[in-house]
Amino acid sequence: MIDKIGIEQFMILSTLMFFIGVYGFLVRKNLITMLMSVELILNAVNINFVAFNKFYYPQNLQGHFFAMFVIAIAATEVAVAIAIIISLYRKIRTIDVEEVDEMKY
Amino acid sequence: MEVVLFYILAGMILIFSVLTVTSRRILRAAVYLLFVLIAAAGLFFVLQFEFLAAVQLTLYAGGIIVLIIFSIMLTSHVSEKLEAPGIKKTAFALIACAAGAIVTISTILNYDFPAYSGGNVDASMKAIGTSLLGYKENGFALPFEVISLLLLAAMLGAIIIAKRKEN
Amino acid sequence: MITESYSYTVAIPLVLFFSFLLIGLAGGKLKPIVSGVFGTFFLLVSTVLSYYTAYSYFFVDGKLNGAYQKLIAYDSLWLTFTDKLQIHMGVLLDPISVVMLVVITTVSLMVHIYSLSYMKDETGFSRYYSFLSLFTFSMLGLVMASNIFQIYIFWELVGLSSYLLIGHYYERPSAVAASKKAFIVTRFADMGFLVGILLLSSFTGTFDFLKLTDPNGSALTQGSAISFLGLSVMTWSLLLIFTGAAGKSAMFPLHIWLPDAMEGPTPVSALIHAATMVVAGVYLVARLFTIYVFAAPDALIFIGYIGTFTSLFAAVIACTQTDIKRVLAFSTISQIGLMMGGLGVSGYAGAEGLGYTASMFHLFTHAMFKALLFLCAGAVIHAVHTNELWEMGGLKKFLPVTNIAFLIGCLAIAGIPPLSGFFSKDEILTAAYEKDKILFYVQFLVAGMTAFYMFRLYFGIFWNKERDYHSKPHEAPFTMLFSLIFLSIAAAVSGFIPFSEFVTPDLKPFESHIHWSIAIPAIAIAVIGVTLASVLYRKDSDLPDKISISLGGLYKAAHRKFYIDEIYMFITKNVIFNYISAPIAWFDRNIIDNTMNGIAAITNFISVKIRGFQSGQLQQYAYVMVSGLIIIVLVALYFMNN
Amino acid sequence: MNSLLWLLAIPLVTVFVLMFCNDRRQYRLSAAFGMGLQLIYSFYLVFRYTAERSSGNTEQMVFMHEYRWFESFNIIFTTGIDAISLSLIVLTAIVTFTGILVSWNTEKLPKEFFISLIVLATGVFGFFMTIDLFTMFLFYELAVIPMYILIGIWGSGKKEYAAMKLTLMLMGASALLLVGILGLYTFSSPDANLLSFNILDIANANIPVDTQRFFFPMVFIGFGVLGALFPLHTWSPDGHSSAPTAVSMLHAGVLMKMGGYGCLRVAMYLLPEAAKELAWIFIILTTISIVYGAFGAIAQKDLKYINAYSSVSHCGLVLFAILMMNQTALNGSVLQMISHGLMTALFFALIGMIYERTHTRDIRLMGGLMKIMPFLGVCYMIAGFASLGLPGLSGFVAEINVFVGAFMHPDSFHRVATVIAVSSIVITAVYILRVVGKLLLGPLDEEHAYETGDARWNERWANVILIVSIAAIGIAPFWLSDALIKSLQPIIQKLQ
Amino acid sequence: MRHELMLVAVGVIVLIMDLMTSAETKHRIIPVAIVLFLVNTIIGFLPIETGKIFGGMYNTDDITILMKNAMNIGVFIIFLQSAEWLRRHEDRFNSHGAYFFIIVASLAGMDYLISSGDFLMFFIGTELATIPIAALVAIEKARSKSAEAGVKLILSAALSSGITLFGISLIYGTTGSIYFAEVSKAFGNNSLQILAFIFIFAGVAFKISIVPFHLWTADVYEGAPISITSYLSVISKASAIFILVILLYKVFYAIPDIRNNILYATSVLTMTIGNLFAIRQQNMKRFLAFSSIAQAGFVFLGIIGGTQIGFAAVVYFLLIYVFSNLGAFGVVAAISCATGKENMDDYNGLYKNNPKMSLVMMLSLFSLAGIPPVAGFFGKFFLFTSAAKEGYFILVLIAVVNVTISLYYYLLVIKAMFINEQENPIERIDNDIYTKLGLAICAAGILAIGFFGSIFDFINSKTFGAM
Repeated sequence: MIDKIGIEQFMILSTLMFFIGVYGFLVRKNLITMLMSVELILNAVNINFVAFNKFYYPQNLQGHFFAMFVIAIAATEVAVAIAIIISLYRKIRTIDVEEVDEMKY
Repeated sequence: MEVVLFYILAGMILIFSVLTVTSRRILRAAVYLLFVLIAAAGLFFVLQFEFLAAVQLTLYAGGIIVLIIFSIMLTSHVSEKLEAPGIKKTAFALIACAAGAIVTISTILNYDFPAYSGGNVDASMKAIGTSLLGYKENGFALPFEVISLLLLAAMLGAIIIAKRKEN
Repeated sequence: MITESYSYTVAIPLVLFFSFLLIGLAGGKLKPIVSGVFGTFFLLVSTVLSYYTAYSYFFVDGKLNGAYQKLIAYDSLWLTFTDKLQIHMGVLLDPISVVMLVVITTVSLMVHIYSLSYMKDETGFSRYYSFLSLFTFSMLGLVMASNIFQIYIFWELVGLSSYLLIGHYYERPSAVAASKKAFIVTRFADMGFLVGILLLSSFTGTFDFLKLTDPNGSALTQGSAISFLGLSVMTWSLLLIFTGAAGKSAMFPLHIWLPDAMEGPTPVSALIHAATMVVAGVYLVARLFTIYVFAAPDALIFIGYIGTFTSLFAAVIACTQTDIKRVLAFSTISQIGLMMGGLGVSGYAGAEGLGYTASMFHLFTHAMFKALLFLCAGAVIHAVHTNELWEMGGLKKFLPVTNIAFLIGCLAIAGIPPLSGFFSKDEILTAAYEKDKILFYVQFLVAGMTAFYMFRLYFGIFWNKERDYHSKPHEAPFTMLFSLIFLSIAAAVSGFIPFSEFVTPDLKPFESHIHWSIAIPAIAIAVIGVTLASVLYRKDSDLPDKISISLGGLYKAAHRKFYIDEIYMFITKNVIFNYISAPIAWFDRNIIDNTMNGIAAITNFISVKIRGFQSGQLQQYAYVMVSGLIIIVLVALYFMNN
Repeated sequence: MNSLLWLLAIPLVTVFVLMFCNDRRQYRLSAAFGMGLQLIYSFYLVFRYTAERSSGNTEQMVFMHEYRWFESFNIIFTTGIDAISLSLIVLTAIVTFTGILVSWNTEKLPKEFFISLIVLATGVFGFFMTIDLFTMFLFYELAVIPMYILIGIWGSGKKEYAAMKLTLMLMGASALLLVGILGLYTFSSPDANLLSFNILDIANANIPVDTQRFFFPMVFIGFGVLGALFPLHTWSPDGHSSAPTAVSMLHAGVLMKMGGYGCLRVAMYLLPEAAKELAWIFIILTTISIVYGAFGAIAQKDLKYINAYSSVSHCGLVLFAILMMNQTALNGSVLQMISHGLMTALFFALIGMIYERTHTRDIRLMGGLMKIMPFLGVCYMIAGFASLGLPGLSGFVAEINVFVGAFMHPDSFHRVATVIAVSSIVITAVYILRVVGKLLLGPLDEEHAYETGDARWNERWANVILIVSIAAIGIAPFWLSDALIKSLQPIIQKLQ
Repeated sequence: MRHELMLVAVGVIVLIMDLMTSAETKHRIIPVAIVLFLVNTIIGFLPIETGKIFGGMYNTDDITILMKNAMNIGVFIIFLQSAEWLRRHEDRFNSHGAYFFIIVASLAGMDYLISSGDFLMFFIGTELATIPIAALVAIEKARSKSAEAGVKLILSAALSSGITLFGISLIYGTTGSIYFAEVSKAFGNNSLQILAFIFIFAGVAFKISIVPFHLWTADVYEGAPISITSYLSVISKASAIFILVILLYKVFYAIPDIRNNILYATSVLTMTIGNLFAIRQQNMKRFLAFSSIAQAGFVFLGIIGGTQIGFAAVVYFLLIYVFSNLGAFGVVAAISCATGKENMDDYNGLYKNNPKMSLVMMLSLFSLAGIPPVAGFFGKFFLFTSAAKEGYFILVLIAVVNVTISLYYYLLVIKAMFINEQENPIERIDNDIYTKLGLAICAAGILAIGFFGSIFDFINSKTFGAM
């Protein structure tokens, strides 16, 4: 059943997802979309954890819990990030990442 | 059945991921992300981690996406189309990500993974509960407690930033 | 041989060092005349001791088995190089050093006395006396030195005192320049001296004169075998040492400093630049004579030729100079050249050593009559306040004593018997005649020229036309005259000293007598010279001018001292300053320094260039991060798989 | 307390006292008192040392004391002196004391000035009294850094540039040095647990020649830069000319000696095989240094620049002598260090005093100063004569030792180098007499408004102390030289 | 566990007090919080049992305790230095309690981080240490730079934790455990694990600001309030370095060559680039940011050999670094707080009116530059020595050359303070007692640590070496 799929498929999936997320982080101009890309990255990681847990180490739930905590932390991260983004938006009226470059060199 | 499901879900994840990072309408991107998250939850189901799938749906799909959408509402117009990123930037990012993906995937494929050895994972609520509050090996009481501290601190932080000036 | 009985001789120079310190440190607070008296007194002590030493050495106990001994009267370790190679400070007594003691103290005493009135009105009187003490101290230390390094040390010190005394009138730029020139030229020569010492000591392994000049010792044979550029190392080292001697003794082409040194006070010229310091070179060669004659006869021949050439060269120039002190200076150069020539033709044993004896003899007599001449010149200058020969004339009636004294000096130097110069010059000519005819003829010619230019001077000053003097010239005071008279007597009679009884290369006395076959022509040419001078200069006439015009370029060249000064000027000013020093300074400031600054600038430049990385763009940061990560992965995996 | 620690304690207490002083009178009195005490103490040490030696102590180092510091690295602060370091300590005490006298009338921030100066001196004392590389390096840097502040605040001219350049070049050199020291440490014992920074221990270790070859240039250049090794000397002219008087004195007089001392004690002593192999490179460089510095000095117009280039030349001679590796030359190098230290301090002191009165250092603008300030003029001439190696003054003793030692090498490479080096005595005479002639002699340049007045009492004392030291060595070098030779034996044995 | 619990207790007490005080009396929290934290710091020094709990998720040993105490001291100093700033900015954000709580919580996160025995605690600790701090970075609402810094920090931190997590997931997948002890057994020399290792390394390197993961540093440091900048540059960096050592030598020790080469290259890059950027900085905070990047490069010299003494040198260096950097930041903070001036030009002639602060600054900078006799010299020297002992002479050479470059820009500040003059130098600043105390502690630490060799020996006796 699930063993027909093979761990490689899961990993390729997660890897692709991971790098799609990274790509998004690198090119999206909007701070919030960058944040969304981060979520993609974290999800990719979660898939890995869960798949490994299922495939090789079913005797305990380490991967599962790891994924759970990652979700929780992702939530806090998003919360704080959004708070900061909004605070920034109030100051400079934009959330275009390319305009957030008051400090440089 | 699961194989088919997996491929469907995987396809969904990839397609919507790509859409998430390419869509020029920000709200749509958020919705695509939602689909990705739901598909991922589906994968968790396939892998028999029902609880995790539920957490994924509630926290991610329910919490985070809503948060993101709110913030989108606050900071941009719904109809607004994002500027397309510069070609140079896209190209460089693509090269880097493609290179990264190729390296990682080829490394993964070269790795001699053992055969599938899993049986059924005991991801029942009981098992999860015991583990979560266990303080021996494979118990997660400590991280569970620490993350509460994190949540509190982050919440406070978010509040003091987001709070408007009181004058 | 070490002896205790002469250990008091160490006091001869030290008294003067004490005098130098006393007058030098307390000088400002003493009355000038007190300093002068102090200085003279201390020198008198020294002189008495020297005379006593000479007496006991030559007549009481200097001789052993018919030969004079080299006595180490005093010895103390000064500096250790290695266990074997050490510098000692010692006193070596042998005939030449004892003779030199007498010469130096005598002339110096005369100069001290003379200066009491000559320098009376000058500022810096105390300074002058302290420097005179310093000079006499150094010179005595030089002649008494027991090893070559000690000579070098005092050699430098006499150079210093010469520098200080030439520059006595330090507010006169010409005096400053002259003193500087004297020091630097001799210093340049000393560099050769030093390298020579280093070379010599490096294979003989000693500085000690007793070891170096022992004819049976091992020092003479070492180094002769090793050759370098066709000459043995020994010859090289001795030639280098001779460079030092040539510098001090103003041999061609290192003579240029001496005429300029006449900027100093005249008594100083008499003491340092006529009687004592300038003959230090001769003394040095004489001191090392054994080693020259045995280990490097080539070098000795070279010395003979250089000396003789210099004597001719200087005599020619002397004929054309009009500054009376400069004439005397060139005459000094010429006479020292003769001494060197004498050494160059000398052999070692017995009567073959005539050249050596003659040279020392001439040194002795020359010291007397040249000091006399200078002091007379001083008296003249004192009277008329000028150095120019053609601004004087007819002084014989104003300065009768000086006139006589000067005449005695001139006769002595011209070699007219029975004055002292005749005897010593005769011996030099004889020695040359026996060894090398060319040298003889040149020296013979020089003898005539000497008579000519000296009497040109004499007649020019005391006869000739009387000039308009601002104030009536008057005879010098007694202290000055005393010195003149004393030295006149010495110049007149010192020729009768049987020098070969005392001073010989092998320390064994031999008989010498006048060689009339050479003496008569020599007297003749001297008389011709005197007559010629008398014809030309006794009365005011335009004949000299006509002659000089007819000689044309030659006269002009001689008058301008054959342009040697100009050549030196070119080398120092242009070559050293403009083509070496200034470029080095430029190179240092611009190339080397800018290289260092350049490193800093490059760092800064890179810093500016890479600032683009810190663009403020978050995504660029992330991009660097991700690509950095991927590069690290790639490199790591590549290395792992290879 | 160990007798050597007083050398650190006295300056530190002085600094401490200075912190609580509150007017200029107190500052300078306490500084002078402290450093005077240090001077007396250093002479007392000489006395103790002589007594120790004459009582038959033949150890390489006397007054050895060990203070365990960082056990884990086996870092032990070890004090100990031999005649070489002792004579340099005395030199430092003399120069520091006279430096304080010369700075008597410092107007600007006098407290800070004296404190920095004494801290600098402390570094130097520490450097000479330790025999472990760690502490040596520590004190080396401690001595270099106050320099920046001293030049920067109290300097003149392009002071900021000069201070920065000096500091960076010296610290850059210390970078090389540090690597060298760490290399020595690493190879000081085959057993990793017994590694040691102690010079005496390292001297007993057999460091492989390959390793030596790698580290010798680092150590030598590292110290050599401080000793003005061509072409890394350029910090010196700018630095010295911009520094205030006392600092120039200390820097040229003492700090540059740390370079020579380090080369001798560390580079040559601990890495002898490589030293023998690689000496030729540095002989060429130092020979260039000697002549180059001297020629460079001829073309200068600023008094301090002249003296700075002259220092390049003289310090080149120190390193040159060290590379000749025999007893006489090494003795000469130490003597030259002391001699140069004294006379260059004297020079800089005098230049400072003259500058104070004429407000210029350009020799073209001055003349005939002997007339109005005879005392200073005479002192300047004495310094000049010491510099050009006149017998009776210390320079001569040092130079002949160097030349005689160098000439003992029978091969023509060494001899040619030596002859070139000897030529510096003439060039030195040229520039010294040129300055003396222009500055002191000749007609008085009336146009320049000179502050009249000869040396004041403090200046007189400073000069007299230095001159007496110079003359003492010059007239009776035997005692010093003999003591040095004895102390040099271990180094020479390694170099045989 | 006591450290963490104490911290939580302190945080909670302060937070409750904050809730109970009215807006007018808010500032009274400041002394209370400081005293409470002082108590906590002191209690931290009391002897404590070491060992593992929570099935190996939490480890303590003497060296972690030492590190925690050092961080406590550091945070105590930061609190002292931020008191004035808090009081002055009372009107801007009315939440001192939150400020203290977040820092304390974050510190607890770091304590967990360095005590962690598995990747989950490692990850949570990292995030706990970072996410709330991002909020504090953005706290100064009056300055847009503050928010910008916050955005830059949290987004790049998110990316870096994503990367780390990906690495952790691969490690988990290939070794079957998230516990360090088991991972280390199963970790071997194969491509996928090395790839995973590098991903994790990148995440930690991001926290330490190792080139090329350093670019956020300067902007965040500049934008953040100074006390937070000091916190990030000192405490956060120190803990990350500490955990890096543990990861390298307790977990991933099976690949010495790759590890050392990576350390070598990143070390050289980090110190060089950090220095090159620091040369031209005008803003003091930015300047110190780049300087602290360069400092991190030096630390790798202690890590690279993997010896016990090397690790001891690292901890020793970090201890000194806490005092030195906080000394420098303290002065910058005091001046910025009183005058709002943060540029190097503004420091011209500082010594004239503020001699003591200038001296503290000078000591701190000398310590950072590694000039004797202040402590930084010893710290650097030992790092270099431990690298040299393992034969990394060229690396040491590069490092010391970089020290020279760094000296240049440190001297620029000293030049500004002591040598340069300007017409209106900064007026005399009357610091409050907290700032004075904070600076005094720093100065004392800088002066004293080097002289007591036993401190180093103590650290050395507690550290572990390569496996």
